[in-house]
Amino acid sequence: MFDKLLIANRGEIAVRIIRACHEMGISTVAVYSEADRKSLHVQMADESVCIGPAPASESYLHIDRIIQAAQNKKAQAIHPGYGFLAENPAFSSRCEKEGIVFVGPNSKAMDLVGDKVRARQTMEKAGVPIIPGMKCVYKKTKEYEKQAQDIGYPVMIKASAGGGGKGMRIVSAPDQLKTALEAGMREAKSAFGDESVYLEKCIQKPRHVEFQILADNYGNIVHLFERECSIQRRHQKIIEESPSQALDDELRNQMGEVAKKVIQATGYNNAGTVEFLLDKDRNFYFLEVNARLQVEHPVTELITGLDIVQHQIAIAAGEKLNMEQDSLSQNGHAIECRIYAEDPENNFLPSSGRILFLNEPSGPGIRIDSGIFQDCEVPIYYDPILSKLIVWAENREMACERMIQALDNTVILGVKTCLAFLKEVISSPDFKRGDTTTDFIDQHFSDWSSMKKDPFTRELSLMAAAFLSQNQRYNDRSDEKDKREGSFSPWKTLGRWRLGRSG
Amino acid sequence: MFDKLLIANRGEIAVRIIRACHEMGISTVAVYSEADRKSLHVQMADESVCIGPAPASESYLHIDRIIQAAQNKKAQAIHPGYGFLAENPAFSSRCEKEGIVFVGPNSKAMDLVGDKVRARQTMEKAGVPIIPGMKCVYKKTKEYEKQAQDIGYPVMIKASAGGGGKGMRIVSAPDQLKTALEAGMREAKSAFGDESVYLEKCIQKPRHVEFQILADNYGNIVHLFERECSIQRRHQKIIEESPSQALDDELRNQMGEVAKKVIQATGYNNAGTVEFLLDKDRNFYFLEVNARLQVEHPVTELITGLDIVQHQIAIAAGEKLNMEQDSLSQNGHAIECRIYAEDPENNFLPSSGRILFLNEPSGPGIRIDSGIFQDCEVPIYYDPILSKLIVWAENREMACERMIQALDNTVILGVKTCLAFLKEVISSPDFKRGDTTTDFIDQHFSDWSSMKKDPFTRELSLMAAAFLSQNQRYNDRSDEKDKREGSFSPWKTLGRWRLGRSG
Amino acid sequence: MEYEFIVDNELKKLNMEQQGQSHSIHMDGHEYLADIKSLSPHIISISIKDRMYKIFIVRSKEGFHIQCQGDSYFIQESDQDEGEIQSSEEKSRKDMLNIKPTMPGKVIKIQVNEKEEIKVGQTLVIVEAMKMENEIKSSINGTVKKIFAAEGDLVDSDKPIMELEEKTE
Amino acid sequence: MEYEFIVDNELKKLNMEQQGQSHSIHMDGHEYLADIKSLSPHIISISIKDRMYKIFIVRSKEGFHIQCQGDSYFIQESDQDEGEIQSSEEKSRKDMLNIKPTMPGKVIKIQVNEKEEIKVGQTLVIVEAMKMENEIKSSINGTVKKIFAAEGDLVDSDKPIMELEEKTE
Repeated sequence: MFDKLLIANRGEIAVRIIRACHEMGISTVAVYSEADRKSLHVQMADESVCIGPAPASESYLHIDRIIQAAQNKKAQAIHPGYGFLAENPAFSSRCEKEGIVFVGPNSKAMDLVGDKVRARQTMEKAGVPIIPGMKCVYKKTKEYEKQAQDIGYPVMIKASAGGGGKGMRIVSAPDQLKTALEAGMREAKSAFGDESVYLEKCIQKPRHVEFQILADNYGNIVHLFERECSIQRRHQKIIEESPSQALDDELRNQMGEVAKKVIQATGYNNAGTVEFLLDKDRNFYFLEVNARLQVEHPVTELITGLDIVQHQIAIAAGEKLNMEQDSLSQNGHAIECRIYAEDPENNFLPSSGRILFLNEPSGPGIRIDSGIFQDCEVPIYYDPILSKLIVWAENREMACERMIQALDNTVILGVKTCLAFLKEVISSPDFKRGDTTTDFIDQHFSDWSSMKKDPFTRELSLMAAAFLSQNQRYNDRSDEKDKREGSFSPWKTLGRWRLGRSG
Repeated sequence: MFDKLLIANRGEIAVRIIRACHEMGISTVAVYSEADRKSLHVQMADESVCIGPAPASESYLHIDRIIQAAQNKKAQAIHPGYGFLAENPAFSSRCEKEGIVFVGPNSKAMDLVGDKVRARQTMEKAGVPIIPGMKCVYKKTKEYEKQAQDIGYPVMIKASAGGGGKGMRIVSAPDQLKTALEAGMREAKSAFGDESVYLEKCIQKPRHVEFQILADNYGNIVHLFERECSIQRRHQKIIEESPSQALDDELRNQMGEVAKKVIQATGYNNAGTVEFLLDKDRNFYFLEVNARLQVEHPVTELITGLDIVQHQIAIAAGEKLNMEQDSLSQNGHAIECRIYAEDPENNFLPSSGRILFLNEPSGPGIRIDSGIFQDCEVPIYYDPILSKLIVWAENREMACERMIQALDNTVILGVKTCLAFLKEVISSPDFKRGDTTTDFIDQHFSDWSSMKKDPFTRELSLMAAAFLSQNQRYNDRSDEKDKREGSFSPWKTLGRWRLGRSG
Repeated sequence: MEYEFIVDNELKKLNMEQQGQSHSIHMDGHEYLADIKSLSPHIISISIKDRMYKIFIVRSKEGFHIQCQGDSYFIQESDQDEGEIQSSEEKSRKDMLNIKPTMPGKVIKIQVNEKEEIKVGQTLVIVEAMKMENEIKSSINGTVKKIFAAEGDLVDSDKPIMELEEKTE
Repeated sequence: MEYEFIVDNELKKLNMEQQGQSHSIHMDGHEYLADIKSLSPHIISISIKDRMYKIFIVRSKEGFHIQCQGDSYFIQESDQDEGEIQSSEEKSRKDMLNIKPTMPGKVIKIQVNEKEEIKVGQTLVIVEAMKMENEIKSSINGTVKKIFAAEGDLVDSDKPIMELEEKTE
């Protein structure tokens, strides 16, 4: 096993990986940009190295500086998290060249699955069902226009190099194609450093169902069942769950076996996710392989009891998978809500600023993977995910109720968040019924506005504001200090007396 | 199912029960003493009723006032939590008389198992192995002296009416018996309102192994496997885990079946715990039935995936058990640490005061059942349990590592806690090896002192104090306000603009 | 005592008087008798008829940031920002002419020039923040009066990027 | 700048000087170059040679309450409590004669009377707090000089319940 590992990421996922390392007895090196000196991941790691200015291109995407930090600190391995360099084959092959273990797939497999277009070709050959669409990338708008015509509108623009909704656009008519292509390419460039995009047929009202995979370096592959991630806004998942309401054991086994075939056909190792679209007639299509740890991995951890990050590290260290497909089972139901700093009333535009007050829920079946703390700054430079709230319960109905309570007990003041929105989605009859397709938000919540707030909570808030105006004692620091001093201080009487002994 | 339930308790367990009710759609009524107006459970319940002054005898132990609160609020059921009136047959039979459902065993069974002496008689008849000792209660010290002589020193004094270490004393020689009896009787009186005590043979170096039971109102009984609770100080558990390192499947099944026999023999229903002492030769002795939800129930919840509180309420509402013994299994490993406001360097004397700063850990496999929040007061009147930290992991080794990390990330300033002590116990080679007997603390940690602190953390603390002395800006409220104002405020620009729409 | 607050663009008046241990509150024709306590610097507990409500609150110079039972509010004292109480229409009109980003970010592309004629729905500028692009479109027919930012500039959320002039027909 | 603190009954001297973005610290013959930042009013981050340490700290009138990597400290400024720096022996001597409860609680039983002779190990008083009884025993041979509390009284942790007088032989 490694002695020391560098985490080439920030935020909640860096914190998650550092926790796993500490539990495994592995020393951790965090890297950070100048905007992140005070961030949580920097504080939690054993060592932290500043790798450059705030813009990601000069820090978290800067391969040379990250490699250098690893070498200076003698880290034997690098975990890339998700986003940034996680699916960048240049980075993983650079690690290989420098003799640093990359916690993820080998660069050849990453290269293959990362090129969404080549991956589609490979899948077609292996007999895996794929969505009709382009099988190579072009340079000219004209060629895209012709392809779109052949595929038939509406078409989907997708970044060849990555996922996460970045660069993704639905185009329903020819006259929107050019602008959408340009925007998609710019976003792809900014997110992945590669502007290539391709077109696919738009499947109507699909569910997004994906299978988590673990594959060791010796050809052993297991799937850890599915996650359904149909609830998306701006083509980005916000709510994920397992099991999916759309799968029965037969379909689950069938898709799971196809997912393993995908991994085998691409020579993929370590943790990965095979994404499918499932249409209403239970046909499923290969979408892509996410060659990384995913944001929603905790959902699978809760229903299988496996620590995916620890298994990733063990696999990277050359250990064999210590489980068989038949020994794995899904227990209960898990749901994840991503808590973003964003404004659901304003098309989910990101928000930034200082967290003025934070309360995180706790109790049975509640897990928080958080990247924030009270008084921390949420910088404008990076993905606005603050934390993830994941609940587990015996069944889906109980999990929904638990999530609603947990969201109610999550308080974040100072930046806008999607908390109230998430609560309404989970509480909606359609969600509770399990009628979840990728157009769910557009269909049911396109006009959502928190202005439908309870008039009574507004009155209570006004009372609280009046009370605080009247009664400044808590805002007056000296008075607060007095209150504290008045209370009993255990240190005043530092243990001279012992119970039942001679004093 | 009930529409409304009253919780006759306070602190973390009241919070736990309120959460369960909210998830089940049941409205909650909290009761509180004048010392608890600002306590967490009062804030979380749908309604809260003040039932009297701070001393428990005038509030949480005051049957009339609690019954009246339930009647005024039209609560159909009362959950007593643990401690206070939880095992008071007068209370449960009063509930029965008033037509309020008591969430716990029927008063007849409670009466029987609550009288430790009669319970011992019943068990002996049913063929359940019991510890040699008194089979009835006496009035005079003389009679106890004679009994002690017959049993043979060392003997254990135990409260006839309750558990939790209250009233318990080990007496190793005749001349200590009288004082110990008096103290034990006073403590028993104060804790349970009944001063009766009895004597048992002291089993040397036993493990404390208990079985969680669920029994519905129709004679269906399952056990939810064991918890080992050998790590105790002052005869009170502080660390609990499941599975026990001392049990194999054969012994587990055997003890589980005996536990179910105990429940059957006493006509017990609802959730309960059958406690055993297990000696080093794998002999086990019935100790007592805890006729209530226990502090350590989360350990069992984590390894079985069952929500014991919700099942308690369902059983009380007349539902049938929806599980069979064969369908239950133990998954992974769970450990609980009780976080008390107490001073481990000073014989675990309770501490009280204001929580000046609080940080609770989070992340994979971590559960917090908490009764506190930052700036709350810990009153001197009640049991000093602040919260419970429970971890789950794939196996015991991983669970220990996770607990150590979680303890490190738990910060409580303002009252003394046993955090550092718990960490040293979990980290000790003996604990890791699973060599856990009820004399563990006395044997390995009787001289524990946190003065063995790392000199470097002391230097860091001094630097922080110097920095704060130098740099008062955070203590100067006006300056802090300035900082906040300087940051971007999302409310300044309350949504007029919408992305991709006409502004 | 009388209080005037602005919340959700509305002016709200409230009267609160200490009455023994409790507060008597009048607001919008409603009357409440409430027991109000600070649980901590940022948590206030309001008890009305045995029901307890927890209000999370932080006061900054701009106003009160509040969350109550999942609902978020931003409340300003009305005397603090007299000029702010303008009709919603007036405000929205001003916003239509002064193009600001909804959040701090970087100007990626300016799609128009000064003096250029523009139509409703035309994209004016693309701003990127947190890896997302946001197109700001015109909601009027008219001309671009003045552009204050250049491509590549970091812009703040409350400073206009450009000013428009409406065509009067 | 020079600082003097009392921690764990020891006097500690520390010199801290700003040096660019960092602080240079001398203490006990050790020298550190540290980057010190406030993460929040109660969290301080100290970075020394790429290692970051998080110190949780609350300042009250009595001193600093601190937790650092699981270790708890209470630190007092030495000038604040000049009288407090007395030798451990002297302090412990005073404590032996002034019987205080270790925590606030209720006096359950007073086992001695004023003027009564007492021996080492003899139980003087039983105090209950949080449902636990604590016997306070004498650590001297002598007499009870004065009793300040009665059975049933609520007593504070820093006020003596009784005063003893040592027998001088």
